Amino acid sequence: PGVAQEVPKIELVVEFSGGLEMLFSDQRRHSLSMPATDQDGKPVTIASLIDHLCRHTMRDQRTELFVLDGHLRPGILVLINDADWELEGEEAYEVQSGDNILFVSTLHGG
Amino acid sequence: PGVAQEVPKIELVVEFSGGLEMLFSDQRRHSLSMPATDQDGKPVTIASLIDHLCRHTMRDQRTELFVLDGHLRPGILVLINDADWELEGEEAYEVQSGDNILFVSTLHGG
Amino acid sequence: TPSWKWTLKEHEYARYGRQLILPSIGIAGQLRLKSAAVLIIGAGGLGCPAAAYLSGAGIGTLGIVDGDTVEESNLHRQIAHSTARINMKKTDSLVQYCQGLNPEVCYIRHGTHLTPQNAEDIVSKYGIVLDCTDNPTSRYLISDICVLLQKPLVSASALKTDGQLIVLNNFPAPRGKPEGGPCYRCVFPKPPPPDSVTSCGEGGILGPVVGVMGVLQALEAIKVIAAGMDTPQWGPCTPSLLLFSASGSTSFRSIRMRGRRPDCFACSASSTLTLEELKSGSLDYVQFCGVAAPINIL
Amino acid sequence: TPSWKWTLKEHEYARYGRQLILPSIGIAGQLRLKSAAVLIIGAGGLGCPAAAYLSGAGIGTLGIVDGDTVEESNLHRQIAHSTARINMKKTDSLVQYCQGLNPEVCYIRHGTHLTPQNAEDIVSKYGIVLDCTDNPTSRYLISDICVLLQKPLVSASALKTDGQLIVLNNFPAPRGKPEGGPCYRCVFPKPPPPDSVTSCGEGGILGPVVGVMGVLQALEAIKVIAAGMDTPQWGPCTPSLLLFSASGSTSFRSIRMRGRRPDCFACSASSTLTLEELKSGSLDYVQFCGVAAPINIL
Ligand SMILES: [Zn+2]
Ligand SMILES: [Zn+2]
Repeated sequence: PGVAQEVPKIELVVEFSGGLEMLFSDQRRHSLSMPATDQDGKPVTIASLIDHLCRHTMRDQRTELFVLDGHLRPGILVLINDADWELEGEEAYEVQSGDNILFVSTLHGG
Repeated sequence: PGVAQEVPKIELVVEFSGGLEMLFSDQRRHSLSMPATDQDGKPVTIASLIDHLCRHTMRDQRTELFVLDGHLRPGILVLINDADWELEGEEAYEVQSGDNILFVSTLHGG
Repeated sequence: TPSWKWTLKEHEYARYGRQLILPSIGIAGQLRLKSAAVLIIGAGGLGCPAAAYLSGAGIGTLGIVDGDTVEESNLHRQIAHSTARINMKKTDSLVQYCQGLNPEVCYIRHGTHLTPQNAEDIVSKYGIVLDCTDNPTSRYLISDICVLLQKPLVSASALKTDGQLIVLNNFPAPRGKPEGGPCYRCVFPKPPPPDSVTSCGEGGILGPVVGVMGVLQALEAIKVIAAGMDTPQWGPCTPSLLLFSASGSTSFRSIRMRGRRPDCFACSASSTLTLEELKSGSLDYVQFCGVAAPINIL
Repeated sequence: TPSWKWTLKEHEYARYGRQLILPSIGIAGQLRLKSAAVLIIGAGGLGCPAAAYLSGAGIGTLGIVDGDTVEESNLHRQIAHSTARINMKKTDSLVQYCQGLNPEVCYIRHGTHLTPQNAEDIVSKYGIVLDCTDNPTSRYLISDICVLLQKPLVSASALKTDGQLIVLNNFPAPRGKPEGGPCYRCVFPKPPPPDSVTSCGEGGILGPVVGVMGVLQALEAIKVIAAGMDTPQWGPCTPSLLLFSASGSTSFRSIRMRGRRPDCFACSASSTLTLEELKSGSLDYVQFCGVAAPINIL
């Protein structure tokens, strides 16, 4: 085997709540280590993180409960270090090592 | 005037709850900058922080509601970065810059 | 204005004494509670505890909207109803309970579901609204009417072991003013696909989970009212979303939220939403949300 | 054991269906709730909502301890009582409310304050205890009897706009075993000086603040029971203290707490505390805490 190329990694905590944890092995908190850049050499954004989660972390076939038409499905909030992602640049936000990314599905019960 | 000696400082957040805030200008959260060492050149501990708070931060005369016989009065919990101080060495814990120190008085109402 | 209107009666000092002495309430706060009119939409798992604590606190007028009747499966969490009142209208049952707790409050029963047609008539009589309903269709309708009528909205929801709470349209500046608080559509511009709602809706609910959220709704309403919705100081509040989870160790988390969305369908300067359009039924909330009926599982 | 004892009746599926379908409850959890006996000490601001949600959830036996009668000043926060029941014993009033909500539960009234003399008789009949009292004297007595009888203890308190919650003696390993959860004395070895208690006790209380804490007590009790206090898996839990504040923006905070104190007066291996000593009155809780009477302001 050849010498494995050292790909810099970032460490993240990704959390799911409001029912989304069902799609991810019923586990609310995932500690993730992933390449710091995507296949095109660009820094990881929320968009590419979502893609990574669908490919590598989701254990459920019902991806449409998480992603629709290439974007996060309506009714899911993304919270970056306890702030609404709208305050941080949404899908284009470049994920930093140590970030806490929380995906919350809205609840409607009462 | 002579050249002031540079004393290294540490930055802390000190919080009060459960009624203790009454003794500290009714303010729950205090951002504090204090010398990193006490008059004997020793690093600041919780014990010397308590002393500092009595001297410099408390606005109320009733110090006995905070300190009794040279120690924190019974019925007050000290929480260092969201953990009971008993897990950290109690009064001897050496305060680090960036620490969050929370003093909570127990409540008895119901 | 005769001055007696602005003092408390002797028995009110007895009844409200323990909250009156709080600096955050005081006589001024109690008088504000007494002159406030609060609307609770939904007399279920959220509405029962919310109504109980608002009634206890001495709100002047408490309106309750619900078209349903009490069922046995409600009683594990809808703690203001009772076994003897199964099949009674929920509004009647909840008012009967509240009347017993505090007869000083004026209670108004709206024994119907909120609709685009009746929303203006009902909501316009009140100063602040609690969304205690259980389906996305109602949540968009309630948010829209609160934007149009400029009412702050305390919105909560719960499912399984999770809960969420946010105070919307706080404060309720005219549309297009960025200093006003976000509305439900600012936070959730598009409704979730019906499949995702249904699959969650079948999940059940733990009584004290929805109970905690309902009590917190009463708390937020009391805080907004007692601080003075009638005062010039009432102004921009940093919106935050409270997340609650009772799975594993019980935990709460507060999230900083965005302000108003500059292109919001309801509350932006470019919004074309009007009371007439809403009433005419041309906004089909049911179709918009893709849910034909309220998710009555809760 | 006849097998019918271990299944639910048809109407129980109707009444508890919404919580039964939660994976954390299920049939097994519901049967555990049904066979559980829970003691609520104090029928006030904490005890009322705690009793409501435990009753709703279908606890088998619910005991309530209180020696007081309902007063008008209670009603802003003690939401299970009512204006018509002013001057009635609080235990009678609270059981009347709970009976209306869920007649399936067996209610036991202990219309007296807990004392060193009656503590063993009362507490020994139950599997888990909720401390819903309002003074330090009771808190030490309740903790001691729970250590001696090996009962987990859900303890909460509230004052003004603050609340605190901790599950103690969870799980209740024999004394001296470090894997058992801490008791109240592990956390607070010495009582606060009476002056500090009194000056806080005059502070008043906001209804939904104590309400939230009471509902959370019911939640923690349900979680402990449904997970199986009868199973061999029941074991060490990381103790944590929940702090709640409604002043400024509403916030919750969870604090990691210490385990058992190796020199604890009550729960350590070196403890000399016995049931006989407690009952004999040689431990003067009132004098120990320096408070002559319960702080009845709450
Ligand atoms: Zn909006
Ligand atoms: Zn102990």
